[in-house]
Amino acid sequence: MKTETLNKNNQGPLVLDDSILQTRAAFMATTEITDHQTIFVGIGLPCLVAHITQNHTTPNCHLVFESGLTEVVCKTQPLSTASANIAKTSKMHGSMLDVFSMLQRGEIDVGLLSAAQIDIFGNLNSSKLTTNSGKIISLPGSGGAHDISVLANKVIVVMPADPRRFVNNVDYITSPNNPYRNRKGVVGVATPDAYFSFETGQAVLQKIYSDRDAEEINASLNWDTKISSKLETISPPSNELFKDASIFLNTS
Amino acid sequence: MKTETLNKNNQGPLVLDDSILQTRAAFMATTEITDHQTIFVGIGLPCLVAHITQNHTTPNCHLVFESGLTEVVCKTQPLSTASANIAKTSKMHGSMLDVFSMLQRGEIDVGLLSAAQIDIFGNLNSSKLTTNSGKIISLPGSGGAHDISVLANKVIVVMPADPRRFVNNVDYITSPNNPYRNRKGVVGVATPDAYFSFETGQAVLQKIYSDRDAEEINASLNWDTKISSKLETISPPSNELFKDASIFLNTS
Amino acid sequence: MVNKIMTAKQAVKKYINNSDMVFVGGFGHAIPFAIAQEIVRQKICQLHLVKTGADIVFDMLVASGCAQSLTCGWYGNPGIGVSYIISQAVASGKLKLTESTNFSMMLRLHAGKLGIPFIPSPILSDGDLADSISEVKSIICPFSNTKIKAHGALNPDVAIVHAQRSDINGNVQLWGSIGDTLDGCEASKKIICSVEEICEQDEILLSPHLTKLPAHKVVAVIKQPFGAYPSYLHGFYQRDEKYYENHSTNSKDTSKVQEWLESVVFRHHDFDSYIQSLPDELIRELKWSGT
Amino acid sequence: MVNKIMTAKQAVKKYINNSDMVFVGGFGHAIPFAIAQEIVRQKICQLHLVKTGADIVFDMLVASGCAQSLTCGWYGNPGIGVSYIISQAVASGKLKLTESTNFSMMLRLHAGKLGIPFIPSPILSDGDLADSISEVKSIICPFSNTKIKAHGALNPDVAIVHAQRSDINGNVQLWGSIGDTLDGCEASKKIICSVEEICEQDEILLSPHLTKLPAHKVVAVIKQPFGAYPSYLHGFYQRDEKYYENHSTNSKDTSKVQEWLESVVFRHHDFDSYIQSLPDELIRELKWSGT
Repeated sequence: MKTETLNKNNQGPLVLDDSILQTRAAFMATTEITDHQTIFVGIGLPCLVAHITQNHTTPNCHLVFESGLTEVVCKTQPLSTASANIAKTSKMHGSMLDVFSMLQRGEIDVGLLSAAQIDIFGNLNSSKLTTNSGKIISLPGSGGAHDISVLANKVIVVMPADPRRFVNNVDYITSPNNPYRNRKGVVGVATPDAYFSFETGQAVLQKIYSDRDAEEINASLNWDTKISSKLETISPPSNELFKDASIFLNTS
Repeated sequence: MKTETLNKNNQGPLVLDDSILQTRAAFMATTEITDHQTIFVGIGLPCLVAHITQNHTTPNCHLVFESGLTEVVCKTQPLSTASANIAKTSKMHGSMLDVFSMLQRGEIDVGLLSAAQIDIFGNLNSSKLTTNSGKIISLPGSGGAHDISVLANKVIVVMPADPRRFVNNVDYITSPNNPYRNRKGVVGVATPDAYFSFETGQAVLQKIYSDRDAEEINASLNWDTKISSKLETISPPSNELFKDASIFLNTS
Repeated sequence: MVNKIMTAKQAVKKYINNSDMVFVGGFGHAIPFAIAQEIVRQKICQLHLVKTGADIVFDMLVASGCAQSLTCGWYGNPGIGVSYIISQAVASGKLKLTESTNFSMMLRLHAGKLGIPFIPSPILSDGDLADSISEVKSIICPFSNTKIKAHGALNPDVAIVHAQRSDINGNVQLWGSIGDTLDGCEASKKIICSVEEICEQDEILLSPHLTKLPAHKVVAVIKQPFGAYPSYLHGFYQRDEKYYENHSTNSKDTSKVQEWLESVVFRHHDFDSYIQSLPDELIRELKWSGT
Repeated sequence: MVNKIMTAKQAVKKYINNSDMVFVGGFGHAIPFAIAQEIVRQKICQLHLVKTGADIVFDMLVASGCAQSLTCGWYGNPGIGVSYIISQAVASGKLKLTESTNFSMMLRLHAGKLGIPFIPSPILSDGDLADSISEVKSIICPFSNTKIKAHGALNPDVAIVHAQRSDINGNVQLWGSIGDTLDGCEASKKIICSVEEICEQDEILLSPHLTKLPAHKVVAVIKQPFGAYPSYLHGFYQRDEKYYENHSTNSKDTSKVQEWLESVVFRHHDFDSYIQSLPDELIRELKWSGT
């Protein structure tokens, strides 16, 4: 793993517990979601995305968690896909089989994931990392990530802008960006700064917050990406949204 | 279909709505059931068998119906496998998939069926009859009969002693006596007079009520069967059991 | 939340097309008679009906000419006898019937629910039903290297179903005997549901274990009290046993079948009007008692 | 009705053998800690554990040496991080880990539930996990003539599970988040279940929609209040978040792991004694609130 570009541009590795950065990444992901879609929500940053869709951007989306909790109102942050807070605000207690079946039937419009590593082809690694010294660090594994990446109509990844996690080739392909039938697979990754699209087969900087510089951001992540000729500029979230997200993140 | 032996021996075709004959057939079937078994119950005479096991002979049997109703207390006669009376006395409202899965897993010790026709090999017909004049009479079809015959650990058939329905070869094999893996398939058929076993591959008169004559009964059914060298004599049910069964049959 | 409440008239017009494959919910319980009657009233045609065990609501869809084909494991009048209407329609060439078994149909709907092309099972390997169904094929199991049957998935265009209650958004709550209803609904591309009661979201949140249909695929919620009549609905009303018995007698006679359709469907502009035409005494008698 | 009530000690002794394949119920909810602790106390060994996502109860079964192998889609401390104990056991060769995905494990347990040799699914066709699991094989779909994966059935020897209540006969009622629990239990040859409360048959008859495990395969019912602690049980108690956090910190250090086992398992002759050792205040704090 190349680490030499760490802290280049002084934007540094983004710390996950920074609520502003998390909110910027999550809000960027919501720009890829339209109302009435059915969303399969992973744990971590994806929950914040889900919360923002429901409370701010696309209020009629259906939220599903791999535990089987369905039609969830994501008011507070869950620690796991089966946490009591989301069990209490779920309108349907289905089973894991029920929700993965929705996914396999092609009814999940958007899968929201995070990953330890992502590469320029949209492959995800949640299994193991190899350090510079060759040591292997075991991670908790796929969980539903592989399944979501193969079966969702499209997958949006949300990650902190840590260049160690954006690589040209992941150490291990847990979730290949090779979707089933006519599904779109991993279409992009949202960071606190930008959104990179994989729709042409290789990561392209597609959207950027208006307070960020595209060249800088594109260079900061340590992977070989280009800037789209149709780069879109996104206004950062409102103060109200930041405030609400911060309350959400403190509820866990 | 050979009908010339009808009414021979003056035992005549047994009428289904005769509660004494039904009870005799059902009680005969219960002699093949041991306590604590799990029973998949078809509609008609099988329900009376189930009732007698639970109230008289083997009180700890588990009753399952194809609608998904499980752990049923069969107090009154159901008209269908999903009737309100058994839904109200069921301890678990599973689905049809759940109970057929029990069957396929090999957890159903006994499948109780009836049929329009049975042959000397234990094949069952619930699909269509061909009359002497060649006319085809359509019946409602397999339902779960085919599935139960293939998947239950053993199947006991209960039928009125109508010789038109006991044939050397059925007109149509809805439920072949060719079970899955090491399951036993259709092991026998109970009538108001006797129990014929298929365990040697072809029907053998195995049990007879003490008030019936084996030679007569064996000849009365119009099929090529033998009398077992180990013929067992069964005492007819008690008056108390007849009375209870009659109440049960009148509840539908 | 999107409000999906509409009338049966609107729902059938908007969401059921000629030639659709239709899954009919309810298994001896909660049979969607109200929606089925509206299909008949609107003369939707060339439908392909799929079901495990087909109750007398299928007689109505066949007698009216709505159904062109039927694939099922059983057809008749539960606990009473055969379906004269379906037998005659098959004999006269008006209906294409594919006979199967209840479990094979269940597995094919379940494969549809799971979103996979087939489910393997040893059933339909032997007997006269085997090889008569083109969507049940032989394969070799890669674990045992022996033959097994692949039961091909069914994904109906639409499921029609009746249940106890729902919120306006289609979080449908159903209890009592389940049968094949949930798998059939989940296998279908969309669900049209009639219910006895519309309830508040809060009530759903208090009982999420009763919610059985995923709201994202429920396209229409129809408030239709007695919508499963003459079938029963757990906790609401009993089955009208006399209706089922009379049906068996009347449906033997072709001329009476048209009278039946006339009196229960065409004479009424909607299902409410039909229910209002029933004697008050009958409605009282059918009231649910017990658990 | 057969009375299946017994203690965890009796149930584990009677129904769990060395080398068994064990399905552990509970997915982020209703995790059977009491039964698992008894397995550790009795030093049952060479177990093969199977699960979709493995929570910290697996740390206990691995750290104690009970587990020889683990097949799962995920292992760690939900919402907190990695499992140091499992990673170290794998690195040192004490545990054979087969990594899969949650859905593949779910399908394999579901195939076990259905009683079929496999379920086809396109997952695990590509990526570095594909071809690493010998029970996931390539086949040709007879409908599309394209490749698909056959996910081989799992039929564990025994399932351990915790639920809200049961009658003495094993009609077990469970509600709240379900996860993989029901399929895993149905796939298993027998089920050992601990519950908060034993209830009357009549109560079960009033709520058959809550009964989730088929009594005929429940071999033991253990009355064990707080039996899912430190996990949560819907309607009864919350998760002990501090326990999960502390576990993550402590389990990094091998010496502290043995201390942990000593303090939560070996110091107590049974789970009641362990629960009694917890501060009253904690028990009060964890009391369920809301729906």
